[in-house]
Amino acid sequence: MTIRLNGEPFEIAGPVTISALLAELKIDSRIVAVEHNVVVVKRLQYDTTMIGEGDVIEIVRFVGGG
Amino acid sequence: MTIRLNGEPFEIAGPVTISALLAELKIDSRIVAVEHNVVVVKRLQYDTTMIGEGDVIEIVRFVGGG
Amino acid sequence: MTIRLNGEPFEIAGPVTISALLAELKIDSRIVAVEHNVVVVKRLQYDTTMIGEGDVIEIVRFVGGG
Amino acid sequence: MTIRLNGEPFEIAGPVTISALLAELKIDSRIVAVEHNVVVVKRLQYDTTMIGEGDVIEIVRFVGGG
Amino acid sequence: MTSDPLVIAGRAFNSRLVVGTGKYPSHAVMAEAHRASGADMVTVAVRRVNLTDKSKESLIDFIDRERIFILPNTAGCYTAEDAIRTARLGREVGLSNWVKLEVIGDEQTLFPDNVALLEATRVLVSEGFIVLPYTNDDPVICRKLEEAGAAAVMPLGAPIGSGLGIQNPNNIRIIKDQARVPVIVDAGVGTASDAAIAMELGVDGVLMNTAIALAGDPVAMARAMKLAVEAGRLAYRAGRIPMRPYASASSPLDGRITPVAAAAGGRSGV
Amino acid sequence: MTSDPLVIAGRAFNSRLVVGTGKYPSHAVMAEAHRASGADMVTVAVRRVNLTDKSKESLIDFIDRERIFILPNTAGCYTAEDAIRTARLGREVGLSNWVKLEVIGDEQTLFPDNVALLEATRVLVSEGFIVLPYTNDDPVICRKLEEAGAAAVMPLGAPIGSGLGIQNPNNIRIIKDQARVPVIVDAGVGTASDAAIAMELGVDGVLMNTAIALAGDPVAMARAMKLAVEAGRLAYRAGRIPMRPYASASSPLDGRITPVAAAAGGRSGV
Amino acid sequence: MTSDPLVIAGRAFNSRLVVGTGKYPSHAVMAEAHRASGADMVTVAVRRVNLTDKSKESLIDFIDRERIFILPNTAGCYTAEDAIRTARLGREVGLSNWVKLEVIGDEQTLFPDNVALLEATRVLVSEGFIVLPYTNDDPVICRKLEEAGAAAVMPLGAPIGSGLGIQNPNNIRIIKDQARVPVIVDAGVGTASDAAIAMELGVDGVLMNTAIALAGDPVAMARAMKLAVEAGRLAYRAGRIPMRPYASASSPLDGRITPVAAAAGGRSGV
Amino acid sequence: MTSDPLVIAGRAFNSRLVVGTGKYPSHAVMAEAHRASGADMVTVAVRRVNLTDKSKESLIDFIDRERIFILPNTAGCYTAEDAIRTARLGREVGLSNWVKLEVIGDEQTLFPDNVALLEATRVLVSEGFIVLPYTNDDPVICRKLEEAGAAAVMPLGAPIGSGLGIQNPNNIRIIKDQARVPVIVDAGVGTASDAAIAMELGVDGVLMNTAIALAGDPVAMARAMKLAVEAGRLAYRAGRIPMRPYASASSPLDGRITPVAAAAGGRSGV
Repeated sequence: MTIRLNGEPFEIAGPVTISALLAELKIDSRIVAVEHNVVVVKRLQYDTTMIGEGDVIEIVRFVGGG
Repeated sequence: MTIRLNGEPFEIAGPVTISALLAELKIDSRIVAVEHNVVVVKRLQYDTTMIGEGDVIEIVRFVGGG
Repeated sequence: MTIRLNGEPFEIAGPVTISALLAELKIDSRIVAVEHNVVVVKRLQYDTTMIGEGDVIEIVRFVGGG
Repeated sequence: MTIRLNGEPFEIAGPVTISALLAELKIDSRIVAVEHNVVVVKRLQYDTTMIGEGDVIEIVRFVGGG
Repeated sequence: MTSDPLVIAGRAFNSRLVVGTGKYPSHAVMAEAHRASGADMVTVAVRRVNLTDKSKESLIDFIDRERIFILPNTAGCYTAEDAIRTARLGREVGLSNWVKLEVIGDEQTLFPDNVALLEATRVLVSEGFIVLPYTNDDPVICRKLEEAGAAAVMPLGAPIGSGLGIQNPNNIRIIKDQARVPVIVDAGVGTASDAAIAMELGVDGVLMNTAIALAGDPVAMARAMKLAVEAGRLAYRAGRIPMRPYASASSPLDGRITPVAAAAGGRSGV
Repeated sequence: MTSDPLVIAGRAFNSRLVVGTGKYPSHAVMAEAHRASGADMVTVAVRRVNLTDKSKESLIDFIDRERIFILPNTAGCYTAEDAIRTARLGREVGLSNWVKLEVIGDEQTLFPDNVALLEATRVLVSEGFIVLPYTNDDPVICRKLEEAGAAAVMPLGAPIGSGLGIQNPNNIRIIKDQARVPVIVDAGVGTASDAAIAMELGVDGVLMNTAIALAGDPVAMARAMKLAVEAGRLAYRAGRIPMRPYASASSPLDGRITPVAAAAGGRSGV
Repeated sequence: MTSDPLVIAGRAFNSRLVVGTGKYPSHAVMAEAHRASGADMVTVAVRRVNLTDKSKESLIDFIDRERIFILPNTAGCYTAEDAIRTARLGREVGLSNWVKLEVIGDEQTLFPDNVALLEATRVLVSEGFIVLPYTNDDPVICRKLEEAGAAAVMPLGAPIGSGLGIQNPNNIRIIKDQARVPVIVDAGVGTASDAAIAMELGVDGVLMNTAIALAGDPVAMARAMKLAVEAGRLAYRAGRIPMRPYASASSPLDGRITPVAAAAGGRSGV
Repeated sequence: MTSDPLVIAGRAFNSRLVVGTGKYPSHAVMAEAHRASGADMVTVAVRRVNLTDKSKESLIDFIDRERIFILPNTAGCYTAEDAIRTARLGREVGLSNWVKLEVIGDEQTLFPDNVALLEATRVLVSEGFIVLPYTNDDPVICRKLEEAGAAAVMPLGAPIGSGLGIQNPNNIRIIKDQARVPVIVDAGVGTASDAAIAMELGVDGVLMNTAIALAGDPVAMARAMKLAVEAGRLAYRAGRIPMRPYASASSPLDGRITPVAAAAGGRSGV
């Protein structure tokens, strides 16, 4: 299926959980946060939150800022 | 009857029109404006606007300001 | 003879008066001043002040300044 | 005899040396300097410098300043 | 009419100086100061008729209405609603739909409540008012006011009556750079040079009351302000010289007489 | 003649603005700028006649000598002796015994050599000159120059041609407080407000060249400076309002309409 | 812990200097600058993970989390909604409910949109966030933010990264006088004296990024800022001397030796 | 010894802050303030012994001579001759040939008489003194003093005890640019930021008395001045960021989350 990941189209066999997506992307979940369709997802819900066709996902981290 | 005129209680035989009130007060209507219960009254309506018991009237003019 | 005129060597048949020098140079004496060996010369003395070999002459006028 | 000491007339049996004057005044010579008739006196010369009638003596020390 | 008028909402004013009518020693002095200032727009406040003493001479009689346009203000209002009511009353008195809109947010500074000011601007614009809002030197709120339909924006230079002069010239310049409506510095001017500085920033006009009304000689200060506003405007248009930390000679370096030290024989004239 | 003339050595000038004659785009522009400035005294430099090209039009022909008094300077002199020689030459050219005395002590800043300046002032005063020395903003040297017979003292506001404006207003004010001869701020002005600020300090006049001559539009800037000097002078004499950190209302607090929040029934007009 | 900590929302910080993590030459230099600054709170931004290059070293590894509290910001957000979303994401990353709230209203100045900022503050406070809003130097909006539940107010001294220093000290002082929550000057500092000036106005802290990160030597400047903030704080608490236009001698007038002019016989020692 | 000492006439000082010994509430407070200031050079005045009351405790007993170098001044002298006499007396008391040379030219401002100062400098240098002259912010007189053999030049920032801060930073910077001996700003500092500003101009040190001695808490202010001088020095050496009128973002523009307005479906998280 196709989702929108960090502003870009992204192909992934799905539906999948957020945990699975992070694993697929090899991202350490402890240093990021995830937004699913404009709603922040608590870490505890990564295993249970299903991502479906056309969903909008943002994965963010801390970077240098002022 | 008693109305509230410029913030003070005011006794007048009424009901009366705004024109009558201004006449009673000897105020030249051309240099003032009148508010009746928090609504400004157009000059043309002075003769037809009735003031009743407990109404709130403000009569204002221009003074020095910055 | 050779004199020093406005900082440059200058050849002139001499000795001559300041008046003669100004005439030779076609300079209107009314808009300039003359210094002869570091001493200012009054206009009245132009006819009587003789310039000799090696003398130092400065001829100045007004220019734009602040 | 009378001398002028720090701006005031001062009576002392004299002539005397600067050392004697300081002793008379009970002043610790190590923390002051002495001027004799507008000339500073080196410490080594305190024993040999004679003060005479009408001489002008200044005795100074360090005080708070900026 | 001057060749460089101040144009607001299609109306042209000869003078870029707008003055007030408050705090003068007398109405007569005010009238003379108005003449000296050259202003053709003055602000007035809207207040209750004094019912116990109506004998008091009327301010209006001392304003040359032939020459001077009257701009009612909403001074003293602390809510959008009261400012709107006051603006409507002012329109009825003056029969003009212009208003200097003030919604005060703080008694000590008399700084505006920009949230309420924006709301009041929207309402009054929708009712056909020509709104000139008094605000602070914030480019963002000035743009919002412009988008809300303000006919001009009037950022403050310093607190009303403080006489501190333009506290943040950089912000005023930025506001002018961004604005598509006239920018009038309102409040804070203390003396003539303050008015010149404001105009040199490129703004379209200056509004003041206390600096003139409470000056030792209000009439002389009014004339000083007239000249200062014109001077600042002219200087802005003329284009000033750049600043440099060191000097640049005004008189030519060439053609100086030979210094004595170097002069032949070094003869001295001293 | 104005009711508030600048009087130096018994001679009265209508304008408190003194301008230069250097660095203009052309003699014609200079003449127009002089008219716009209203100045009735201008400075000139003394330089060698160009022997190779005497065709060059004469500066003097572009100065309205009917109206304008010519003040020769000693710009470019680095010793008392050369300044004295130049002053004497200037007197012979101009047939006037006035001189703007400059003895420069540093090429980068063109700041005065006050020791040599003092010496030159004494000599020239003894020769009957009316000496107007250009100095820095030092009250002590200004007093020494006054005691040496200077007809006025001319402290700088900032380096010549720098356009930085009055760098040390406190010193300029102190100089004016102490002086018994006219004080003219000479050099440093960059734009109109600088001239107004100088005059608001109480000084008697301002002298400038670069700020006008090198402005984008010298004629417009000349007029701006005329107005700014008049504005600053008027404001100084009128007496400005005091500065305060907080606000002071311009419109009366009494007589405001009852706020809606408090109004009977709280009916809303919005 | 210092005897004079900065306390926000019940949390005490040793340092009144808050620094950023952006624009440093390298993470290593940043870490060293953080040490030199003495800061125990630093700001970070929230941005997308780079999916194409995840090799990039992590910022967090270069922040001493033992000693330093991390304050996520909402930089780059132009609406209340995006700022709220970014704050929520930052909370998930950092597992802290503090946020430096920015809602930008203009790209050129990066000045805040105070209307949206107020809205976002209300929402985030209701969600249990400790909100530190970046705003401008407007006492009225600062009070509204405080009333909306902000844990501190952070007025700007000048545009972010401008290095202009405190443009309106009077407003900053007024904001501090009125506030019942800590006041932190955020943005505008260019060099050490700017930080000292801010603290001398009485504010509780200073937040900066560019002045350190882009200095020629960020580590040295970080230490300079640490000292300047401490100096300004100490000076504010110590109580400065009043300003006076004239001098006041530091050395006693009494006890000076008799001047030679007056000395008996006037014998000279020179 | 610090890696960045202040070196005058071959002698190295750890601190770039020089403080005075006058006007303190007590000798004990002075001693504590000296410690807090970190200064290793202090100025003292030379005055007559009190013959009627010799009991008075001695200033010297409260100066840590192990750590602190004593610099006698010639404060209060109005002629070269009296300054020279006082310098010679100071040398005999202190057995050091250093002197802070003051020749005052005006009682109100305590500004120097630079003509007499130059003369006194020449005489004392010829007698082997290390002369540190107090002068005004005039690059020309500073160069003359340097040429006369001064070991450092000490221009004033503002009148002694005025607390006005550096009145003419441009002149101070120029003096430093031109000097080949150390430049110490002497007098005028009012609070910590003034000292930082002076050091940021690049000068080698700052000398002050009143700002510390008459502060509400002299010891706290002494420490503030120590930190401010270090901060200003570090900032000067680190290299500050340039000033710009507009903003420059501290957080990256890339990688921001998609704004809701643009987000797919525009679902709202608010």
